[in-house]
Amino acid sequence: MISTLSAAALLLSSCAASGQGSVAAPLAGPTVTGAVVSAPLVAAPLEASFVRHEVVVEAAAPAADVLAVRAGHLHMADGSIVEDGVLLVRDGLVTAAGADVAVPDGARVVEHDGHVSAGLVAAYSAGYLPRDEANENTRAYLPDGRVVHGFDPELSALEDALEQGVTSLLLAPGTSQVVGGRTAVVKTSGGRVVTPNAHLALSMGAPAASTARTPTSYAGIVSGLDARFADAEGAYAEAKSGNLGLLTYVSARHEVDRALRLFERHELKGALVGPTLAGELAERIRASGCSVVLPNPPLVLDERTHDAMAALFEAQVPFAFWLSDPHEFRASAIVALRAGATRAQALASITSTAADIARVGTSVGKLLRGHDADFVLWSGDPLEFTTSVEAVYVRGELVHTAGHHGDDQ
Amino acid sequence: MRSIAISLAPFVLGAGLAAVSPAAAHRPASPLQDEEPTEQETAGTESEAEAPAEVEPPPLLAIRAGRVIVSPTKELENATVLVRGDVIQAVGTDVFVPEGTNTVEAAVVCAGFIDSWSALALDTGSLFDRRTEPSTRSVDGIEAFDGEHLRLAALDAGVTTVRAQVGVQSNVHGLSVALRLFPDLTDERAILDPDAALAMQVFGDDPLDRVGNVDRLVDQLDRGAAYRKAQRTYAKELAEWEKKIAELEEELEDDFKKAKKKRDEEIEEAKEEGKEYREERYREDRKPRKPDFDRNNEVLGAVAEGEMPFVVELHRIPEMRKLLARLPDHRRARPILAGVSDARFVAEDLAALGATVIVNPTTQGQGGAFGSNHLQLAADLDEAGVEVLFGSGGRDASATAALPLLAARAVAHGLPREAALHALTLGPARALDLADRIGSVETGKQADLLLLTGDPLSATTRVEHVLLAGEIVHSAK
Amino acid sequence: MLLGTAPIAAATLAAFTLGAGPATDATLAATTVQDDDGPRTSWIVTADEIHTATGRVIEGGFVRIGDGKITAVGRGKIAGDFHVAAITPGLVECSSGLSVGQRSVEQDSESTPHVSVEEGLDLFSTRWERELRRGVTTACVAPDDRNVLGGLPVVVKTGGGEPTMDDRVIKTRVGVRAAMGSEPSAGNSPVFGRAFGLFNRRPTTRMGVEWVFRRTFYDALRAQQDDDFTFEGVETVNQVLAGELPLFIQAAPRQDLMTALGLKAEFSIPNVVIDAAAEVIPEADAVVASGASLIFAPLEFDGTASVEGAQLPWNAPAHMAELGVTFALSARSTGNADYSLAMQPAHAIRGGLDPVKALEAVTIVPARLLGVDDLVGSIEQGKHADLVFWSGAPFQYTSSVTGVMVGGELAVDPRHGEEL
Amino acid sequence: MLTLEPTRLKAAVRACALGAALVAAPTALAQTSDSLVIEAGRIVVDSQTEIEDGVLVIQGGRVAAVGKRGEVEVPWEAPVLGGPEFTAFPGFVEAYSARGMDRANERIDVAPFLDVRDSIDPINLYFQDCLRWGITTVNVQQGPDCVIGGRGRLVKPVGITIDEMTVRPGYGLVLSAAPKSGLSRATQAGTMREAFGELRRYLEGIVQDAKDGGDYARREALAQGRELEGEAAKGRPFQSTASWSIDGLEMIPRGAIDGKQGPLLDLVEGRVPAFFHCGGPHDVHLALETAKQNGFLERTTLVLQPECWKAASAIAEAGVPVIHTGPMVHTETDPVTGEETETFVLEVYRDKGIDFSLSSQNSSTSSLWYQAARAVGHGLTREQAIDAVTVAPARALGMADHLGTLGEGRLANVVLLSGDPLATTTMVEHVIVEGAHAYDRSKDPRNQILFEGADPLDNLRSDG
Repeated sequence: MISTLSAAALLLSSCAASGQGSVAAPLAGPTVTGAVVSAPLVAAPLEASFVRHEVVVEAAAPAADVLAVRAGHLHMADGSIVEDGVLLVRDGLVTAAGADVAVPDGARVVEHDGHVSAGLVAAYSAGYLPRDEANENTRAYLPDGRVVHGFDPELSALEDALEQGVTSLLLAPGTSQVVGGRTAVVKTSGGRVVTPNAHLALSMGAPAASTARTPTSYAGIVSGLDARFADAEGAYAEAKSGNLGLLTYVSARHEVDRALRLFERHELKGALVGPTLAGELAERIRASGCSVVLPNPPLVLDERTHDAMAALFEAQVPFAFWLSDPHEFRASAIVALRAGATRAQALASITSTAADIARVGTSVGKLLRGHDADFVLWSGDPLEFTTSVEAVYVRGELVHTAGHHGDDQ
Repeated sequence: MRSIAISLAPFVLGAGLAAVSPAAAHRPASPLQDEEPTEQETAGTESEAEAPAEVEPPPLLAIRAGRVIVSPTKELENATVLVRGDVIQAVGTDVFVPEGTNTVEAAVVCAGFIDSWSALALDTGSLFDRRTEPSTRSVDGIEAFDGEHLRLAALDAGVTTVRAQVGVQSNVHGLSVALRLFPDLTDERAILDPDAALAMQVFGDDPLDRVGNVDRLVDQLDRGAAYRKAQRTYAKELAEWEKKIAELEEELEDDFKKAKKKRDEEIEEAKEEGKEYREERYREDRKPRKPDFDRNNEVLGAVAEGEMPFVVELHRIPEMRKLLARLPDHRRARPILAGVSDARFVAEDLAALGATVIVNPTTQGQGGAFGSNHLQLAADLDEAGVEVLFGSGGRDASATAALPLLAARAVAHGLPREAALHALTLGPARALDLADRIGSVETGKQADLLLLTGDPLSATTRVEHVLLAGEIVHSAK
Repeated sequence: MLLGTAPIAAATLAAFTLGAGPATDATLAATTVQDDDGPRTSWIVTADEIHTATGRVIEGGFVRIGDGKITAVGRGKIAGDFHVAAITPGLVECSSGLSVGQRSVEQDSESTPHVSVEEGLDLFSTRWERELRRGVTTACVAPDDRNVLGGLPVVVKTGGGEPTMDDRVIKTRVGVRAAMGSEPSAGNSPVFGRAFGLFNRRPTTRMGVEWVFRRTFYDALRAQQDDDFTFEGVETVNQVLAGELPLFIQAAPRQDLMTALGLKAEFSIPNVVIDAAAEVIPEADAVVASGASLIFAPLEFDGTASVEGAQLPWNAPAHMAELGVTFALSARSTGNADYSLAMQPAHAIRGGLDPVKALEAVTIVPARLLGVDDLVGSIEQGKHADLVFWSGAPFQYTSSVTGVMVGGELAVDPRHGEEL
Repeated sequence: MLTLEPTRLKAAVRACALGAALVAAPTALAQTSDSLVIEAGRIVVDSQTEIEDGVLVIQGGRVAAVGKRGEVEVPWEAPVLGGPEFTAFPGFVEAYSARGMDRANERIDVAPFLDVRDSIDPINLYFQDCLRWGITTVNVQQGPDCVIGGRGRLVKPVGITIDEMTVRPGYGLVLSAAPKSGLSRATQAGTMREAFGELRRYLEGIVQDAKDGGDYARREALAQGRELEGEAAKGRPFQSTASWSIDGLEMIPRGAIDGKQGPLLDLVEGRVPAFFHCGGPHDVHLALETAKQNGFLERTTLVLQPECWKAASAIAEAGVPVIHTGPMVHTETDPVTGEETETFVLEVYRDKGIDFSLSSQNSSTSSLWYQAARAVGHGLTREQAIDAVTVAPARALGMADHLGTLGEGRLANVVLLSGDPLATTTMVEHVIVEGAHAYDRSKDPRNQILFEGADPLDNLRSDG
């Protein structure tokens, strides 16, 4: 009873939070919650999101609606691991998680002696939009473009990601536009849009200086952005104020340096996507308050890349990995572990930290009361190569079980 | 194999003969083995050269481990591995270790990993040479002065031996070298076998081309077999001829006086009759002609006779079916199939044939009907009873270092851990005729060992030390 | 940037130029402080010859460095940190040949005089170390010659401090970069050519290049008359017309040289520097008359400049020196050690140039052309401690660079001859 | 002007080609007097010996006497060249060159039957440059783009026919351990190995046939009842330090050996020096191993690219001389950090006690004296540097008694320099080749174009 109510409160606040983005957005007539904004985009979530409200509002529900997962090892939001933990789910949301959580009578129970963690979250993705939908090549600046319009819930790549335990991912415009538009966070199952309006996406990398259109030079990119942020309006103002996130593609170190200088000039901060050797500038990045989303590293790092990564962990810069080949996604976190990240840091880089960087940390990526009940049953420690996905749940529903195992009672 | 090892005695770092002689020992003798006695002496003296060393026995090294993975299927708790010189002298839980023996501790000890399909330590030009032929030797393409960082990365990951292969863009790649990753590759101990296998591939965009290529490939084996046959026949005929001529000469010697007398008489007669003397023509059987030497048929012959295995890279069903159909022509040949992206469809046939396959357990494989994820492939084939080896694909030198981790990922897809370890150690060692020297932690084998901080397949395990021939050649930073 | 000079500098200078007694050696040695954080930037270096590029050569002297600056230069035997055969100032590369890639130039128009290359820099590139190793401590970086008027070059230090704009860029708005010849037109095609992309743009020929140049300057003149008329970069062009900004024009072959000089006269541009100069001897009179300065293309053994195949005989610098033309030598970004900036003076000397002039042509003269002669280009008190150490008399084939100091940091240690 | 721009180089070249014919050749021919006296303020006899205010007497194309003026008897009728302002220096020796030929490379993998005689081009600009740079002897060999190449030739850069230029014909055989175009290290090694395997099987074959023939004849004689007089050996037994040998080769007259295998047989019997190209340290190992196994290590000289320094210990062990080509400083980029390290190659060779020569085959196609000067710049001693362009190459060519110094009895190849041999401003003023005055800088049109900015077109006009 109490739990559900507070859950509702939490939920509403989180909706409000994600709603703010869309208020400023010139698109989408009805300025309501993030969930509803997603409605015109995808049919299914529409009533789903309403159902969600009703359920919450009419308070007490029979314990039959409760799903309880008994986990041998339960990975908590704070990074700790609880032995023989219990995860309680109701109405698609986490209502409780921890060691001494009582399982209500009549609740559906899933026994899993392996590990259970939050569903994996990708703070950046490539290849999860239909082909040619990522780059609006004819325009260098498209601040109000919304990548969510390119989101195709039926895309088979989403299914592949789901099978590897990825439940939420960020869709971003391609890197060949200086300003690509708004990023969105979507679920890999059910075509649900978590937010259509997470960041304003910039690219200060080489592809943005293309000879196909202007600008063709770094100088051109910078002067263009300087002009837009100097007396900022619309999306630029939002990004400056922090209502809207800022996600910037940079690759080489000089591009990172260039971005940080731009940020300094205009008091901006956000996620830097793509800088493999960012670690060599770890201190400056930490000082700037930016986070980093790294490309999937190779399984074996050369000495230099290894040291750069280690420096990043050392400096406590928030980091995540991008999602291209879903098989490499969890492997990236393991590589980070091998490169010296703590177990908590490593797992967070594909769950909670990733969610924060994607600006949906209040609804996904953590097994925390009021968060979406997206979680994965692992055959073993998710930070082992020998471990595999056994089952994936999204909003409390079993959406995938592995072929040769699969043990959902 | 001897004939090859000798007629193609390697130049590179002059290591060939020393390395090949032990390998030759357990291989069927070839009809040509006596061709160059001089060379055999050289091979002999090489081994004698080691003899004086035994006068003063080489130093002992004892490795005490919480766990010794003797072989993929056999493990010992709290055991000791005793190494004398370059050889494992004893392994067990109650090994006697003499006072003052050098001792190292390790959580886990296991045999060095083998990448049975690698591009490591080769010169790029040779790796992608399109003009290679059966007799082209990867040992000639070894690059000892460059790419050291990649070799160290491989040691760091526990890979101690690779089957390196040049010419990966030609139909017939040439001869593989079994190479131990000594940090200094000019060290002659590095070359375990300069003629470990013959490697080929079946490629082409059009399935018909590929099937045709399988035919061409097997035809080559036919040619090799025919070449060997011709040589045997020649040897036989020559012996007979020489015997016959020897007898002939004897009787000619005996009859000489008679013949001389006859000749003189005939000359007289001719004089009297005023005719000129015509001496009678002499006839004898022609000496059998020696078949022409062909360096490529030398190799193909050895393969057809099963003196060395041959590796065929192929990926699609039609060519696999075709190969399976034609292999029975060469019962003695020992095929190893590499790549085999779609092998799930023919898994049973492969199992029936007792074939060995090399799988490159990546997520970026050769594509094909089953997509590009080969992590699953290993598990499926193993389940069907096919012997699976792991290889890094033979194109990218940096891939070798990732192989052990990929093996672990294959386990995540259902491959039993024993099978995974087998595919990295004993499996390739046996398939490449190296099992007498490497592949497991057993008495008498070379001490190519890994000292690990934990389970070999765990992500957080570090390779603390790598031993090659009993020497610590690499240690984790 | 490193600031200020040790207060005692003046005093010590006075003291030691008067020839130091052994008594004061101690005090001097004592005052070489080592700042703990970061690399050491305070030294005393002694040498048999110090070529200061201020017209004097000190035989048997010392250079004292404090906090990355030169605090004293003098004659006399004193206890130093190390001794070398000869010292020259750090070399200054003033040709724009150091290409930083096509993304250094904004190609939305073939005339972008106002765009600075600053944001196009990659200070992390290993190329700077390479230049440093060969004695170049200061270099001009300009946009690639894809445009007729490419924009504003900057002056960077090749080492010292961190690879950041603050530490490495010592001057922006150095001048305006222009190019004659075939480079700006290369790859362009008529409008009906390539459908997509920027390359269906003018110019496609030498005459097109000249046309774009003249149009830009005429527009600038028109803007001066007509207040309603203006265009991007007009201020920059006006600064050039007013002589506040030098105009660097690349013009190697004879006809490009004449085109450039013609334009200088037509618009009476006060301050013009001919870059990659080569075929100047046949047009010597015109060069002298124009009052333009020159940056020679690298002297190469076959007498052919690497720029547009122009002929460049080794006596050209000597010839220009006789005629009193101001010139600098350059190596551009040649990878060939035989043509590096440290070797160019030797080639010019072989061509008959006076060694003193040769030294100045790779130090103080280019520093002046770039407007940074107050910071670098000679060994004088207060300037950056950018020094090149030589195994023998500098600019002889039989000697070479054994060490390099930039901003007081030993980039290449002459004591081991290896990088630190 | 516009239309002319692309052709300006050709123009210059044409002009000079003419210049060559006009300058170099005639003086060479004109020089008929049998003796010549050279006076110089300084005579550098070799890197150790110098004579102040010396004279050098040349007779019959060789140095008859050298010494201080007054201490040497000077033939009264001999013409005198030089003066106190000059420094006399031994003619520079180019230990190896693949230039001066119409096409330096042959496509056939193994072609020992070739001879550079057929491709040397006497009016090639390279020989002109040689004179301009004071190079008086050139070892012209086939280019490196082969497995086993043809015969080379020692020439002087003087004369308009090859015979005129020849110092020593059919000299040396080129092999390459560096992969030729289209081959890789692996296939190169295979082809190399097969070439010697083939030689060996060829020899075994003809010997076997001879034996069989002999046996047959004997049996025939027995059958016919006549005495057979034993045939005397017509040839020479196989004499080689190769790891393999051929019995009964004496049965074969050397003339009967075919044109492809003949030169190779000479090679393995050590009758012809081998110049072995190496592109990198690995090639060095292949080269040394090949030479060792086939018995011509003693006659082998390695022609090395910079990176070969990494195999210095192997070279030192084998004790073979080397000729360095390419830049003297080898730059290596770390594949991981991208950092560059530089190595002064010659220093490594010196410290390992390897006998090395310099060659002008260099990134900057510059002269030998320049190479020597730079070598000093990088840390060689003056003596070491001078030796590397005079006596060392002479040794490498087995011509130490004829070349490399101005000692008495040596070929009279003399360079008159305007100053110290290694000084930046020194020019080659006169060159005397085998006693003939072959070059005079004041009469060199190309020099004026390259270094004094004369207009090549004027030159063309003046030349006709």
